[in-house]
Amino acid sequence: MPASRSAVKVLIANRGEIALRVIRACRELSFGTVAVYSDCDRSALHVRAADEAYHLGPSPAVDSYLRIDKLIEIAIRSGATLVHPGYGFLAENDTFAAACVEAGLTFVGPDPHVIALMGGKTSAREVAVAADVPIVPGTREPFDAGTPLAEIAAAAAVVGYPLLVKAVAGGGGKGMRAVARAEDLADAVTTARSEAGAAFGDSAIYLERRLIEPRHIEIQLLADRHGTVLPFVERECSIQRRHQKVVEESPSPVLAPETREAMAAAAARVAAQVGYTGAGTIEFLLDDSGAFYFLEMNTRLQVEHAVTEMVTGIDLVQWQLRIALGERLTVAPGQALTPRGHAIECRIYAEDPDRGFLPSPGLVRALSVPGGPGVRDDRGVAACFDIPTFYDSLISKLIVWGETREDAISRLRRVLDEYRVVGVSTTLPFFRWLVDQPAFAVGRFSTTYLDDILATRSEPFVLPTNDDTLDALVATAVAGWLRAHRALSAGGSVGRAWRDTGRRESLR
Amino acid sequence: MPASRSAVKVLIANRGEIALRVIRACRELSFGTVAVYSDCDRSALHVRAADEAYHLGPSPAVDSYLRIDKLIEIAIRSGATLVHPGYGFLAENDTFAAACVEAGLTFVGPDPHVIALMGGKTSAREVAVAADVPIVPGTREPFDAGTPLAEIAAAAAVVGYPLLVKAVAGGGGKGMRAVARAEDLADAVTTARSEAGAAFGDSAIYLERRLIEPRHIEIQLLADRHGTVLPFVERECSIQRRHQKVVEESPSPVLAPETREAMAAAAARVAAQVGYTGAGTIEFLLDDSGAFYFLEMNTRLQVEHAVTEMVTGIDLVQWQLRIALGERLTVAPGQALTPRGHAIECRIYAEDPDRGFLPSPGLVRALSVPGGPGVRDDRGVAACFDIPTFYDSLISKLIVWGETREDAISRLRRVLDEYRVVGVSTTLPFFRWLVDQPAFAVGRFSTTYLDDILATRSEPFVLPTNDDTLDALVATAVAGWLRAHRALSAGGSVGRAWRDTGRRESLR
Amino acid sequence: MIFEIEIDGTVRSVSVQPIGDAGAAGGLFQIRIVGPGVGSEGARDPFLVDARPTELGLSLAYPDTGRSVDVAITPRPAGEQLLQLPHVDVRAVLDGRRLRRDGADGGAGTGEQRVAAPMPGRILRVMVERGQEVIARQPLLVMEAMKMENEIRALRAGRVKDISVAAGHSVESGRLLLIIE
Amino acid sequence: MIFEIEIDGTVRSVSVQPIGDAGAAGGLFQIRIVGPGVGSEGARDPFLVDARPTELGLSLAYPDTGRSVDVAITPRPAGEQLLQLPHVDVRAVLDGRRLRRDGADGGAGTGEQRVAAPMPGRILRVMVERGQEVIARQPLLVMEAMKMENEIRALRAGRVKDISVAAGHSVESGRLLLIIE
Repeated sequence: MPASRSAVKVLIANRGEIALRVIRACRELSFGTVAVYSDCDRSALHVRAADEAYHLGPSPAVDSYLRIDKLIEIAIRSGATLVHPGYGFLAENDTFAAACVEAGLTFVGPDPHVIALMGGKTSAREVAVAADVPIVPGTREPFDAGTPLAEIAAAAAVVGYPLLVKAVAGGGGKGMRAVARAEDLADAVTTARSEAGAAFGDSAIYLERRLIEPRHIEIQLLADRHGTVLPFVERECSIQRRHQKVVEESPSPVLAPETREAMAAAAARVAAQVGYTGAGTIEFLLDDSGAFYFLEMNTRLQVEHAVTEMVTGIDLVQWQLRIALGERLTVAPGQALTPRGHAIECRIYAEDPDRGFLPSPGLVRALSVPGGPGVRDDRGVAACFDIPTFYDSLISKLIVWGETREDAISRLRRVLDEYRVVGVSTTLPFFRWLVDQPAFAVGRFSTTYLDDILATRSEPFVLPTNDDTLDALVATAVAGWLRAHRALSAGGSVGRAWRDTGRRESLR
Repeated sequence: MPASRSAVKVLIANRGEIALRVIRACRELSFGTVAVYSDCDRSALHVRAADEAYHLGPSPAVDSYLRIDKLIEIAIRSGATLVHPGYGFLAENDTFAAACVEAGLTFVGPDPHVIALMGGKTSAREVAVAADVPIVPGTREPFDAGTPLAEIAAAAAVVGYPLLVKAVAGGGGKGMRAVARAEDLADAVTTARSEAGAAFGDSAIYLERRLIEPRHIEIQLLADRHGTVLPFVERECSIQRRHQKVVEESPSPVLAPETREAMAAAAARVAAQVGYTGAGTIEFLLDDSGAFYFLEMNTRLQVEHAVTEMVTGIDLVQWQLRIALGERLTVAPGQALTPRGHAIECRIYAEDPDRGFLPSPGLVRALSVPGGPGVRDDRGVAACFDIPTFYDSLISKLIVWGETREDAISRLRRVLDEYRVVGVSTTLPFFRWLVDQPAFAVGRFSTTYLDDILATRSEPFVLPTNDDTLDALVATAVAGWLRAHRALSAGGSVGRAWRDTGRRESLR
Repeated sequence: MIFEIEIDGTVRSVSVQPIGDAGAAGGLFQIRIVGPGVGSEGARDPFLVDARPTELGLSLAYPDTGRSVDVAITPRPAGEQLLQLPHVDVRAVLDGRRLRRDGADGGAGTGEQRVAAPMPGRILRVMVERGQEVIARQPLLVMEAMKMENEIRALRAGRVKDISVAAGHSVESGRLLLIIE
Repeated sequence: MIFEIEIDGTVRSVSVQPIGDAGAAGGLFQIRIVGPGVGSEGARDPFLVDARPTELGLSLAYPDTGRSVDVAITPRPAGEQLLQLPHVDVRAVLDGRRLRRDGADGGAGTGEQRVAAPMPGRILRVMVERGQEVIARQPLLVMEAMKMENEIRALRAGRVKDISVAAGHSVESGRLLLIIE
């Protein structure tokens, strides 16, 4: 451990659970922590947990978490020397990384030019090809906003249908459209361009062959500034809704050991090719023949990094920080590649799964978090916090560990029932349904599994039993009686309404 | 997995965190769960978490959790087929185990005669000798209540001073007294007899040589009904206050690999000697020469079992239940004996460490539980629960895991600061002090370490910094202002007082 | 006290009678349910429940069957209650006030559905026309909010009576979007 | 508003002035402390704090220094406040009411200590005599409660003025045990 550690101070340019995750890693390394917040996040958990906290601006992200100038100013003012971008917001913005470097700060991530190179979907594909890693067939050059449709259509015919229209600057499913037939191409191009333009300020797109029922499998890696690249056991992220990961696990329930080795080696080649440093992830698609294709690289920490931590015991965020400080990776390659047991993560959002996963932000009146063996709760929300409407509505990443995948699923079933987020609809009922699906139990699913089900499904994910209905009737009636007798009118979950009303009103 | 699992229903004859721990294991095995409760435990977490809950009787343990007749009656009435005793209460009571068997129930633990044999301190020592395991020099036969002091004094002279007077039926430091000189023997015998008589209804005692600065090291084991005995990597439990374990960890920071192997083999021999089944623990004292001595056997699950689960990945409570159902142990011996990383447990009690660890039961107004990597929280208390004065005041077992002992301590420091139990004094400040002690950091401590420090210490364990005092002043003043402006008067932690008052009054 | 409680379109009348010293801290209550029979205890009339307030809502224990269940309760506007049970969320409406209500999602029972914006955002597409028949859960319009496209769906079958927004409109939370009769 | 606050025997006067729209939901306050100087912000007079209620108590952020701290607050009888900071528990007494108090532990400040039973239990041993001088933290008596022997200690030095229990007595919580002057 370098002697300088206690003098290190880290600005976390993010919010919510990931800001808290970074703060925790800093504390364990004895680093100081600086949080930032927008108007609506003043009493968010990450602000409360940090040593210092500074106001960034109004709630919309463009006025706060995306304000490079303010972030740099706060870093300098607070005496922070490292800047950790988390994921999302500016995490893959090379301008931000460059601004940090220019201001004399250490950006916790790869060099700005590497972010730019791997962030461009087409340039990243070129890197993969150069590193001798197979890519999904598609167009090499991006089509900018002015490219006529006819040119795109001609290229589409070469790539072949079904295909995907993808934004060069895209991510998380935004600016991506599937096209089954040539006649649907024009619409998809228009929508993808407009989404990408609105979300990323860049409406350039490209085309890619759509594989049939592929699995999304990705390789986490760490690379230090001394040439060591360390690939990890894979994560399986095929359970997706509209290209957004919903459940992630490690290891994959299907990957053959030799495929794991080949994939890890391919990921390491891509990272070495560009002189990558820090934590990053290479995403692959695996087809039913066992062949895999480079999809893209995420030049940052992933939401789902915790499943890798659970099966390897390696703290990825601590290593991000240590690598940024110039330390050498000392992890044995075998430890990173050999999973111990099985970990599964569920992303619990404030969304109502029975209304098409409609966001349901609002006040979390109380929280009951699962405990006991084999459970990790990375939440960004505390009781009495009003989940803002300005950002994604992630409440918690719930991660379970079991000796086997079957054990992990049994445990997941248990902890999903223990978890209670009072006052808002969450995706918990959806996960309670998912863990009982035979396809999930045996691990037989592809990236289209969930969307296929959701397209035809109309009943609620979990139906109340007769006993549930009775309990609901009894609880409603007794609560009504107690309220009439003032018992619940100040405290517990029932009585906070008037205070919350007052609170919201005064925030307007 | 036997097909019959979903028909299994388990009565948990205990309360608090250990009842919840067993409920969690049952849920993961798809077993039904039956909780029991005394008057003051009606809204305790274990009651709320179980499928079924039955009232036992008034709050004093003799009227509730020690009522064998009521427990058997409830087990039969509810259709439970297994009875799990947890730890404490009736967990090592062979009469209870026998009553279960007689009622056609499966007691989750060893056979009644094994409980009796290993529960008697002197008979247990005889078993150890027969199994060729060294014991601490001491008297072989118990002295019952009527034995004249002179006879005991004569035996004491043979054993040699310093020595310990120990209750045959004792445990957890109760009925145990250290004697440095012959002239103090009479007092110690009187106190030990009276404590043991009051606590266990049996005032028989024996004498044992007191080792100088020994370490308390113990071996967990599992034994199935088919002859397999599986010893685990050791637990180090030398941090004790008045013979009560306060911190436990695995592995020990000092044990040589060959000592571990010899100790594990010795533990397995003791278990095999008596046809032991289920989970049990052999406690040893390790002297400074590396020699170890059999101390006693606990024929039940230990409080500190979780540290073993954290470093081996093996779920001990699930195995207890599976063994009780006749399943065969399928764990590889290497997995049980090879720790992965390091785990440390702190027992967080509602006690004020700055007032001689005086119990401070009362209403827990709010709870903030640590999250993130490498932390397990086994708590038995929820917000708004009034910690009863009738039982021990354990709030939570906080367990951390790290790749190394040093990592685990860094993490422990982080999570101790995250943990907040609002409204009652807890032992958290004591642990915050302990993790910064050089002796703890290097693992140089014996069973007398803590008592030696506490004997001379008079200042508080953690002193507020100037910033802490400022924060306390500001918070008090602003809270006063907000209360005057009614903002905090209904919700959060400040405003619940009147409701709680109402609640307590109506419970009287 | 007697409450009219609607769950999933079915209205039952539930009477609550305290037993002994039941009061502010909860206690034993006698329950009588009039309406379609339901649940393990529903067969008995009346039955007992031991109910205690917790940090989440209520802990219920039924002395006759031994069943124990932990219910989180959130009152919402117009008598709606969100009941979060260990495995499932249930919505109940207390004293039929939902029928008189004109905000939010329009309810799952009978009568007019007044579909309101669940959050602030922008209308991207309106997928139905005035006078059109819709089935339960049919997508009505797409809103962009919280950086995602969100489909607003019909809760019950009906006919679109009125549409008060068009694509491109920015709407506040609670703004009436359309009415289904 | 001005509050007299005692911490660890030192009384300071703290004035709280809301700034702008600070109110029920907290906000910005101007703080002025009269008394022995303390803390990073204490050097400034006055200084600002942004304080917001949370589920535990208050989140404080000082705009001048950037410091952020999360404080849990529990009011106890007679103006005592238990403040639980991330690393340490602090006891404060609001508006000097501790001096008038006659229950529990007698306070850490000055004046008479009225030592009361912290929980129901049985007195095992009384280790001091009337008239005896005691030092801070000296054991006074031993109580058996919650299945453990518990030492009751003096909070401050003083002289034992009166002892109202003897070994073998069973006492209720709050029962006066002895007085130290």
